Amino acid sequence: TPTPTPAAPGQPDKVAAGVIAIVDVAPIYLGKQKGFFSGRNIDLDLQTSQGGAAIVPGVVSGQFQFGFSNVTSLILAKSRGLPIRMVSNGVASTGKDGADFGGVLVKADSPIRSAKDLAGRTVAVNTLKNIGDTTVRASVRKAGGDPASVKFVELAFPDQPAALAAGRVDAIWVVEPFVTAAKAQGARLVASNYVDAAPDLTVAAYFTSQELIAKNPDLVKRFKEAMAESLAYAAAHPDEVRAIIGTYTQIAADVTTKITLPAWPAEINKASVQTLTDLAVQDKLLEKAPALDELLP
Amino acid sequence: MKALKVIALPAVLFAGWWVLSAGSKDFYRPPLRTILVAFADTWFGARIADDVLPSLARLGAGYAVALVLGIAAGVVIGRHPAVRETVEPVLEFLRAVPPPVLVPILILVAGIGDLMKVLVIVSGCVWPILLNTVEGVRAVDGVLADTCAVYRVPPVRRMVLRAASPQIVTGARQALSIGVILMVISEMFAARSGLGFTVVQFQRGFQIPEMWSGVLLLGLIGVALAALFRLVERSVLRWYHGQRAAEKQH
Amino acid sequence: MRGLLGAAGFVALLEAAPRLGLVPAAYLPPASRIAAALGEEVRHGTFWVALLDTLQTWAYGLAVAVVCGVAAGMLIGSVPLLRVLTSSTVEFLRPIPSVALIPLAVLLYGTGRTATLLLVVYASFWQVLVQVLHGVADVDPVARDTAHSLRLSPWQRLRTLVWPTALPYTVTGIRLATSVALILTITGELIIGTPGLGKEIAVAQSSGAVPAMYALVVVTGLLGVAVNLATRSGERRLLRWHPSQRVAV
Amino acid sequence: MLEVNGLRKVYDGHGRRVEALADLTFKLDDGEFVCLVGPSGCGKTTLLRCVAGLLRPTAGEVRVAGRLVTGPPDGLAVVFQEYGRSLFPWLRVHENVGLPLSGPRKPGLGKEALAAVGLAEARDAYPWQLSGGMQQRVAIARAIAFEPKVLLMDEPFAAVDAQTRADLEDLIREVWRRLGVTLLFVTHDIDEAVYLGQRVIVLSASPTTILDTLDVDLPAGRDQLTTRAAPRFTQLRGRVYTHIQQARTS
Amino acid sequence: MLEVNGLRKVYDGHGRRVEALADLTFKLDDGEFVCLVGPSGCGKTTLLRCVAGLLRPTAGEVRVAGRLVTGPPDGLAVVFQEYGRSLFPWLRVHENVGLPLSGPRKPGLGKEALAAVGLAEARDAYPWQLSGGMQQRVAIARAIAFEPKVLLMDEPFAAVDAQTRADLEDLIREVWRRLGVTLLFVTHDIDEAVYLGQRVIVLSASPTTILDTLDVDLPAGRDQLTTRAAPRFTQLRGRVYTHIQQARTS
Ligand SMILES: Nc1ncnc2c1ncn2[C@@H]1O[C@H](COP(=O)(O)OP(=O)(O)OP(=O)(O)O)[C@@H](O)[C@H]1O
Ligand SMILES: Nc1ncnc2c1ncn2[C@@H]1O[C@H](COP(=O)(O)OP(=O)(O)OP(=O)(O)O)[C@@H](O)[C@H]1O
Ligand SMILES: [Mg+2]
Ligand SMILES: [Mg+2]
Repeated sequence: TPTPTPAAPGQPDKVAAGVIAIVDVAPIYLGKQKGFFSGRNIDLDLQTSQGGAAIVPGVVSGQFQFGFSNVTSLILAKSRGLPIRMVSNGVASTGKDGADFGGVLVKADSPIRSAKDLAGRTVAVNTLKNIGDTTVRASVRKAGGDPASVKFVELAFPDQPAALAAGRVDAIWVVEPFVTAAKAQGARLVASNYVDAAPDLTVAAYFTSQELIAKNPDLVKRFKEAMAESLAYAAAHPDEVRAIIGTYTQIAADVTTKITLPAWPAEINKASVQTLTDLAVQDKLLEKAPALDELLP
Repeated sequence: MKALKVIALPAVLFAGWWVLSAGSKDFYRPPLRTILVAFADTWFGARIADDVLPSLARLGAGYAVALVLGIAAGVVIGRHPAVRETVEPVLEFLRAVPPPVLVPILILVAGIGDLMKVLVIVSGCVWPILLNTVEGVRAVDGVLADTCAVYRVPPVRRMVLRAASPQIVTGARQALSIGVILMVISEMFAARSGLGFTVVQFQRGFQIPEMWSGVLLLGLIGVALAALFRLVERSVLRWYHGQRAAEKQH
Repeated sequence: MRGLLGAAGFVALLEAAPRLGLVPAAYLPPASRIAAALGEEVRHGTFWVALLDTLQTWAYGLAVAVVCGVAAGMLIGSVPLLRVLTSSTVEFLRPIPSVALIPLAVLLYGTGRTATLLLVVYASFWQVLVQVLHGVADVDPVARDTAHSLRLSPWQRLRTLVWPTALPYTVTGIRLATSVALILTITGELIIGTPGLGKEIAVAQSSGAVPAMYALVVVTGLLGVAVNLATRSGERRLLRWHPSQRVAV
Repeated sequence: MLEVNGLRKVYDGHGRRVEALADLTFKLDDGEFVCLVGPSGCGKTTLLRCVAGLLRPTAGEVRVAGRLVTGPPDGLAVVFQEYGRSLFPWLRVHENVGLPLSGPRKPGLGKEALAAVGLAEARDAYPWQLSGGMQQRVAIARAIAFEPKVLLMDEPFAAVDAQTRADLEDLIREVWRRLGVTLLFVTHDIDEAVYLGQRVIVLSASPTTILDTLDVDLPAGRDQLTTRAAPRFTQLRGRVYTHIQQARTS
Repeated sequence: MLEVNGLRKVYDGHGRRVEALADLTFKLDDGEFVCLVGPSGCGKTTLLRCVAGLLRPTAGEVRVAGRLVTGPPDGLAVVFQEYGRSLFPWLRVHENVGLPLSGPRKPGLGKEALAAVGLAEARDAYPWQLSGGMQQRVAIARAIAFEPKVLLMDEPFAAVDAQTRADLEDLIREVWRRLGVTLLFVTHDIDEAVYLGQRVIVLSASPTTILDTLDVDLPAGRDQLTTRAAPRFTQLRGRVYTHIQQARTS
């Protein structure tokens, strides 16, 4: 296939991708290390930042060619008319209740026994009106509780175990490595919200701008293939994943061996994206669902 | 005439913004028109009572505490070189710590409620007041200090505070806008409502015109607070402006 | 000397509070553990690279803010008409938080140094400007009349009268801007992901590496202390004549 | 050289209205030396500030060398009554004196002037390291070094001892004759006024008018001993004294 | 009442070392009125500041009412040479005068003192709205209203006209006799020193010692006309004059 802006021979495409320095993006680091990108003539530069505030405008303005973001954020962005599109799966739930990479935890002596008991309680999530609160509500709903009565408060993941221990909140929703950290402090898991929301939920995805898709479809295609290979490799080699996490995060070695790794299927679970969209509409994050076929790859 | 001059530049800037942004298709830089529409939709309603007023109340509380703390500590530090030498490194250390990393510690100590947010505001507002008070106190005229000593006039209450007041006012004015900024920052943590929270929420939810309307509101609040401040300043520094103006009657 | 005493007291407090259980040691480790983590950090090259990055961003940002702030302050402060014209605009722009400008900064400059610089300059410029404006207004009326009657040129007046009067205010403004610039450098790195200590803090934070995170925070604090030492000695030389420096012996 | 026509100045502000100058008209010829006496608070400083273009009159006008005064005229120097505050505390003594000077003669002029007022050794001190009288002499040295065409002096010898005062009086007369300066000299000392000037203007108490103008017909070559002992001197000072008495009772 | 023993003061700093006072020893009895004269810059103000406990001597000691002076002693008032800077610019005239007062007599004392210096009408003005001489009189009024046991005055009449000066001289003598104040009075006017004091101390040029102490054996009841005309007065002032001449040449 002809590319509008072909790379000069021996001169790979310089590609910048905005990611967050967390467990979820291990495959792309691994893929880069394994040469899955350079083999496709992509010179990948991974730039970490704290979240969507920097990554999304970065991708829209062309500073990044690709970005990593959770699905709900992408749905929100799309519904507001941002010219973006998913290109590859990012990370997915393990689908195993009680053994997922994220979950809702309470103090050991808490009267809360199940998601149903969260009704009327305060739960900390890392960002309000996003994937955390919608999926936790889904857990409550599924357990037969009143999802509307859960009070959410915004607290960064790293601060949540401390807040739980001090009794500032009744429950916390965290992902690894904080699930392991909180458990080490004696916290107890009461719900696996990603599992409750949808089977094999796709949590996050890699995305790009529509402009790049139009201008350089070949690059997008190569990136997609490299990602697929990376995801598959990561899924098959958990030990290498645990090793590479230590290179771009500061998670202690003894913690990396203990954490529950997420699932990295090659394909986006379209049904689960639909579910997240429905949840977002139901919880009034947006008035009208965006056309998903414009968002999905 | 003066009022005209005061609004002249903002008017020009707004007009320029309006014209230049009119046809904008840029997602992050919408036309001013869109922003103003969003402004009306967003802020004329329940949000004022739910988000704006509680934020302003926290700002007021934090600012007041910072004022009292900054002036009190500033007078002590400014008057006693020994105290200054002792505490200065620690203060400079704390001053350089960014609020986003300070917040987790504050949460440990003060929880996640209003108290924490007020403390965040205090932690930022106090520095310009403190530094300016210290310097103002150190610069007090020697003859005035001697006069107080001789006539047994309580120096702090009757002299130091007044003599340093031009500089203290400078610090208080700096602190005012820093307070607004920290009001926003404090609501980025452990928040459920508030003006800053809403603005950040809009940003995360990609409601960009709404976000800009929030920024606009923050600016307007800044202007309103500055006007209020000037009223207070005018009475506190009556003598100072009088002295400086009286002899400038060209 | 006394400063060391104060610092020692502060360290002792940081050591004792977690050990006595006043704060949970897991989330605010005692000073000794932070020190150990710092010892670990400084052995890695990445730390020094990050430190250098931070120092550069900070120095650039501060330099631009100070130069622009002083120049604009002197100009606006000396021309009453300009002062009236700009007053409301300044008050409008000042309280706009840099965090709200992050998307704009990234949009314009990506996640490189320039984006963070924009935030740094924006935040610290006002600190200098406001101090200089108040300093310029503090000129003694008799001294001003003297300068007038001696028919000093506007430039001479600025240099020999307005500037020295505003200098104590300006120095305070620079001290304020110094820490604000550092804070915004770190915050920018933290949120945008510009290379530097702030980015390392963010990584440590999201990895749950609490002692390492505080070790990096301590480094930023120490930067603040170091800069203050520098400004203080500069001030002693610049403000030799000022009442605060006249020790009658 | 210097014309004052129907000058009137009313201060009004901060709850106080004072008619400092009611209506003053007088003239100084080129190179004339006129002394101004009048009760405390009658408006001498106000008059000088109007002449120097530092204060806008309420009515009337001042002309220097034919030109209407709206700002400080060229070649006019002032020695302020508040000598202490008219020196720049951040400049050393010789820098204060050299401030208005330029050109190759600058160092020489400054040095000479300082030596003339007896402060050669203090050139490197800061003003606030000097005694009151020394500060006042620095201000005088600065005015002399400037080599003005018109010199206004507001009680320039108030802070120096009798002997220094006598020396400075002679210095000023010497400078006046050498440079042909037009000199308006405010003093409280009637003897000094008569000894120094070619004419003495006596002002009334506030609201101020001119009570009397007195030609001092003493010989041009004056010296402290013989001039002050001359019968005509005693006569003249008696006349000024009587007028001032009237000024106070009227 | 007031003892000065072997007082020595050396200023050293900012590249300038001045031995202001070499070695001074003298004594004032309770209720005595002593005038101090000496050339400009000889250390009169320095001496007064040491006596008032505002400046630490390099050597020697000062005792007031038998007590070693380390800080400003009780019941001691000072009229500073820098009168302008010793007034609080944020207080109105009557507030400045009333500042050190307390108790039920406060308003009465302040009012009387202001009337005595001829400033009854200016009570509501700010100091910077007054002329130099008026400011100086406010400072005098404040000292008088304080009813001190020991009063130190540093050229307190330097900024007022001859007639006002005469009135104030008589006022001070009247206050001195009425209250039995111990008075140390610095002046440049030799006539004034002889007219006012019971004793005149003549200081040498820097490094300063006492050149002469002169008993003024004029009758206690003095008035401007007869006293100044008395032959003994002329004799005394002649003697002081000669001494000062010596002081300058030595
Ligand atoms: N800045 C001012 N604001 C208001 N009133 C003033 C101001 N300056 C002077 N006055 C008033 O104007 C009158 C004249 O003051 P001015 O200083 O000219 O007197 P003067 O003749 O110089 O007195 P002196 O001999 O005491 O210095 C006084 O009543 C004074 O209170
Ligand atoms: N703060 C100071 N720092 C350094 N030197 C000083 C200081 N104050 C006074 N001096 C020096 O001490 C000497 C005596 O000064 P002082 O003010 O006591 O003189 P004075 O007798 O009051 O003179 P005058 O009659 O002119 O007021 C002078 O040489 C002066 O330069
Ligand atoms: Mg005057
Ligand atoms: Mg003196």
